Amino acid sequence: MFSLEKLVSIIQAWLQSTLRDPWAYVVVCVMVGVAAIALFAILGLMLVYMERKVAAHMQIRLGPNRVGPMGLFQTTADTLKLVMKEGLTPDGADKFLFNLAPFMVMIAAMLILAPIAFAKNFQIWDISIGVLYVAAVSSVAVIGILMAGWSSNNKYSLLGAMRSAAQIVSYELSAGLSILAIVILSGSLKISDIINSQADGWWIIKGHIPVIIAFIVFIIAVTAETNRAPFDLAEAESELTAGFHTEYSGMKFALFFLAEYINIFIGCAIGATIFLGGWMPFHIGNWEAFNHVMDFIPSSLWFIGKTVFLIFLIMWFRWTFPRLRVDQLLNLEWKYLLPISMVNLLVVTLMAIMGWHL
Amino acid sequence: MFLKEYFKTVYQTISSLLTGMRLTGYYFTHTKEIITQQYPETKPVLADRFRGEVIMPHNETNEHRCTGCTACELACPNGTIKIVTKNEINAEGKKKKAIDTFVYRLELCTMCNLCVQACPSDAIIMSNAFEHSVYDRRLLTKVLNKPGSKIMEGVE
Amino acid sequence: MLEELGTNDQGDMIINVGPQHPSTHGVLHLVITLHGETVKKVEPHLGYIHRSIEKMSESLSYRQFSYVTSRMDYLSSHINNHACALAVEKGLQLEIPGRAQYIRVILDELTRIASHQLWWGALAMDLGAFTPFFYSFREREMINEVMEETCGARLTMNYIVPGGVMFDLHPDFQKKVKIFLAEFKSKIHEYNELVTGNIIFQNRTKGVGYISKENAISYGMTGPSGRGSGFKCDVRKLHPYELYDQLKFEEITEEGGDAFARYMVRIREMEQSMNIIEQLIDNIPEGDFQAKTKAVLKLPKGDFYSRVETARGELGVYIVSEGGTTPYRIKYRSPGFSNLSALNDLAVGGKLGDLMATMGTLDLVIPDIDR
Amino acid sequence: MTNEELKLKIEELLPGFAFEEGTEWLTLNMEAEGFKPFALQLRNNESLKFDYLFCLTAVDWKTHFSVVYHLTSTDIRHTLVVKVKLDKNDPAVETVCDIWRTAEFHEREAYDLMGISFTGHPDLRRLFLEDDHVGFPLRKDYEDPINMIKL
Repeated sequence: MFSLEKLVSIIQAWLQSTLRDPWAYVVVCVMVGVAAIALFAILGLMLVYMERKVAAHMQIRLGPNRVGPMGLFQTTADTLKLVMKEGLTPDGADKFLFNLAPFMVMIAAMLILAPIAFAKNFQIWDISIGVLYVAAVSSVAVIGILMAGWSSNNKYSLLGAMRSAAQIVSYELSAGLSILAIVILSGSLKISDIINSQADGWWIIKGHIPVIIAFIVFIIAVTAETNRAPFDLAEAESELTAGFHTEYSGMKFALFFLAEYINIFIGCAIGATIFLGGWMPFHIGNWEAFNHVMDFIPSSLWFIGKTVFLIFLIMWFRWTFPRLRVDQLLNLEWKYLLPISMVNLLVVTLMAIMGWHL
Repeated sequence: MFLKEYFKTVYQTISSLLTGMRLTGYYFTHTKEIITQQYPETKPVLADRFRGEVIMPHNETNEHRCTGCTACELACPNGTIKIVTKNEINAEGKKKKAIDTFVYRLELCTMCNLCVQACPSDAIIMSNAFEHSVYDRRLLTKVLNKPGSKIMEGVE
Repeated sequence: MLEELGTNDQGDMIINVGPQHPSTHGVLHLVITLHGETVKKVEPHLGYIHRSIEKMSESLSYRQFSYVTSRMDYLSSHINNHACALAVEKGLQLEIPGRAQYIRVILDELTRIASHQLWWGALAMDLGAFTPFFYSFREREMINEVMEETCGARLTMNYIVPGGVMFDLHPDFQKKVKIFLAEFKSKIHEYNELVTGNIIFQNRTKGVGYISKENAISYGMTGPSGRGSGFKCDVRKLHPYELYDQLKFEEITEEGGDAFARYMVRIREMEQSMNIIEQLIDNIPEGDFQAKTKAVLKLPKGDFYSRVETARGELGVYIVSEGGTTPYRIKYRSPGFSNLSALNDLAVGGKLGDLMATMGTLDLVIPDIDR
Repeated sequence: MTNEELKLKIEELLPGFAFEEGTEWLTLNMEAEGFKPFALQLRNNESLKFDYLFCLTAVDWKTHFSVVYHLTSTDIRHTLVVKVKLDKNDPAVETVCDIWRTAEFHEREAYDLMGISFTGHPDLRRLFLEDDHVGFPLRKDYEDPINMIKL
């Protein structure tokens, strides 16, 4: 049966047999880099297409259906259009920061890719502090957004960037706390350990109500951190026209746009890994036959399926809810989500100590 | 008491959000509700009265009903219509006023139907055509009477 | 120097919202002073779509001038035409046939529903929810089709003319309107599920953009915006024209005075409009649809004022006649213009997001303000 | 209150005005002098209480200007039309925007298009046209050769 794990080991064995050791590593690094960038491009295109289709169907429309079969190449055509457009830099902008900002956002998004396990034993870097790394790097993106907003020399951009900073810094807390709940339960920060601890059932199932609460808080926080509606105050097109990327055009705008979708993917991938068992198939206690059937489905499909489900959930939010106001946004975090997740963390700790979670 | 209020708010919030999501979810899963019309492939069916542009119907023998009385020109609020008349000598040898050109400037027209209402001999009507876009605005200035056309017998 | 940087000496930001901005719904230009996110001052700059309709009308005959008013408040173009026709009929002392009166009132109310539907979608869009826009357009399309069939146009009708209406009703009219009523009644719960009941929407609108009844009267806020503050200003009740004195309907008022109250007034008004149409649709009398009028209309010397209730409030048409075939002076008292004048009072002290909710619930149509 | 009652009332309270005959609403003509105190009376008198100015129109009569105020009372439900006659060369009248706030915009509109100056208006600038525009378009003698309005 096909699996990414076998593919990796075949490539590795071939490389090690044909090249000497340092060169093999170099080739592996290059391959990983190319694969990551290719993944980004494809993910971006597919997610934009998916968003447009989901939005269209919720809005009783058809969505893109002219370019290619079922409009599949619509996003490719859009990208081509953006590439051909002129990249304008406004007069009075801080040119260096203005041009750097989209890459900052992009690089931050790329960095988080490292510890994500796409399939069984298919992971770029299984760092021992994986979850901590994710939490730390994901807040770097806000620097890019602040840069973009400030250097644009545009008041809408500045307002959008300030909103975004306040928002991401706040929601980082409850996202972190809800991840911490699982770290306590599984006893490890390492992504592979967290996944392996869910071999006998995903945390969302065996963690009872506290983990479900943590999951809900996490989804809300991820929606906020990725600047998605109903928390898209940084862009808020009816208030700030386009927020922090008002002045961007062409490929630089495309990078922001792409980074938004990559961030959604990464947020949802982390959510899927931590709460829904990552690539771990759906197992129920000691039903051997059932578990065996589930194992037959490739682990990469499990991971993709869970992630796409979470992405769909976030898209569903976006196309249903109105936007919050900026003070309500912060109220929600500091008055509701943070106290809830703190109390929840206490309960989870108690659960872990007493061993109730199995 | 405070806690009760707090949880009540949380419950109400979540339930109101789920109600909205149920509705959008319903439309997401029920694709038969989609109302998109694929425009150039399926043309919309317009009502008979839909006012798209002014036309002057001609019969098979290239005859129209316009006497050139300029009632429509006077009725038009925008100066859309310009009628140029000429004197024609009819079969009995009498001089008679007839139209030379009936100039209609679509780009000025607001489809208010006042000219059609004003016309005493029903020479002009509104047509259903709505695809008026052209690449050259000069094409929007039209002459409604066809070349070589005559006034219909018996129309005064 | 500070002006150039777009700030004032108190460190406030001065921002131009519009003339091209997603939530001004046209070319409204607001210069707002922001302290952080808090609005300190809103100053409208108008005139980007001023077409000088009043001056133009001075050179148009009494049959011609009303078509221009379709372009004022294009969402209630029917009612604008109606106001013009009423003013001219007042001058001519013309009795119009009963059938024409029924047709006019039914179409007025259909226009009101259509306008409120569009407003509902656009308001939700101002607040960041896109989907409601499409749902409201689905139902609005049915009204547009009815209009297209009977009036010959979808937006700028010019169907109501002095003396009656331009054509008779389309044979399918009653059937189509009944289908629409049934359909819309079965769909209106979606409006409440998706937006009215939504907690985010309620938080965004409750207590936002408050104006007291006294101020609303003083600012001349009419229509649903004024009635949201408890100002009983429905012209259909106070100065009934056509059939409105014979109809049973409720004048919707809310006491809240905030954006949510104005929202609720419009939502409930749609139901009242349906109620009015139901009372009329089966009883349209047979007969002429147009009174006999001369080819050239001449109003006697004097001034004539007609008031109607459009979807946005009270529209006044003031004709000063010198006895000729064209009006000497025409003044349109448009509802949007007076409603806009209160915007500064409504928005100050709120957040930037509140300004959008306030403007959305005032239901501003810019060509109506600029004329 | 009917027009007749209103007429008697006003004559009783504020005598010496010329009323127009045969109009839908009670109409009175007056000069610009003494308009402000009269307007204040209309607004504040307990038995008049005109609290809603629903229309403000400026008319160019070639020989003079007039400003027409349409007033109504939301309490007592009576309507009054006040026509104020202004000088041709220097059309000026006191502002009423402190009495009826809606007048602030309507007066700016009248100033912009008809050139009537409302003394005491807090912010009398052009509303629709640019600040450096010359002329007042709604006046009968206004001609703009570039943007022809007449057909």
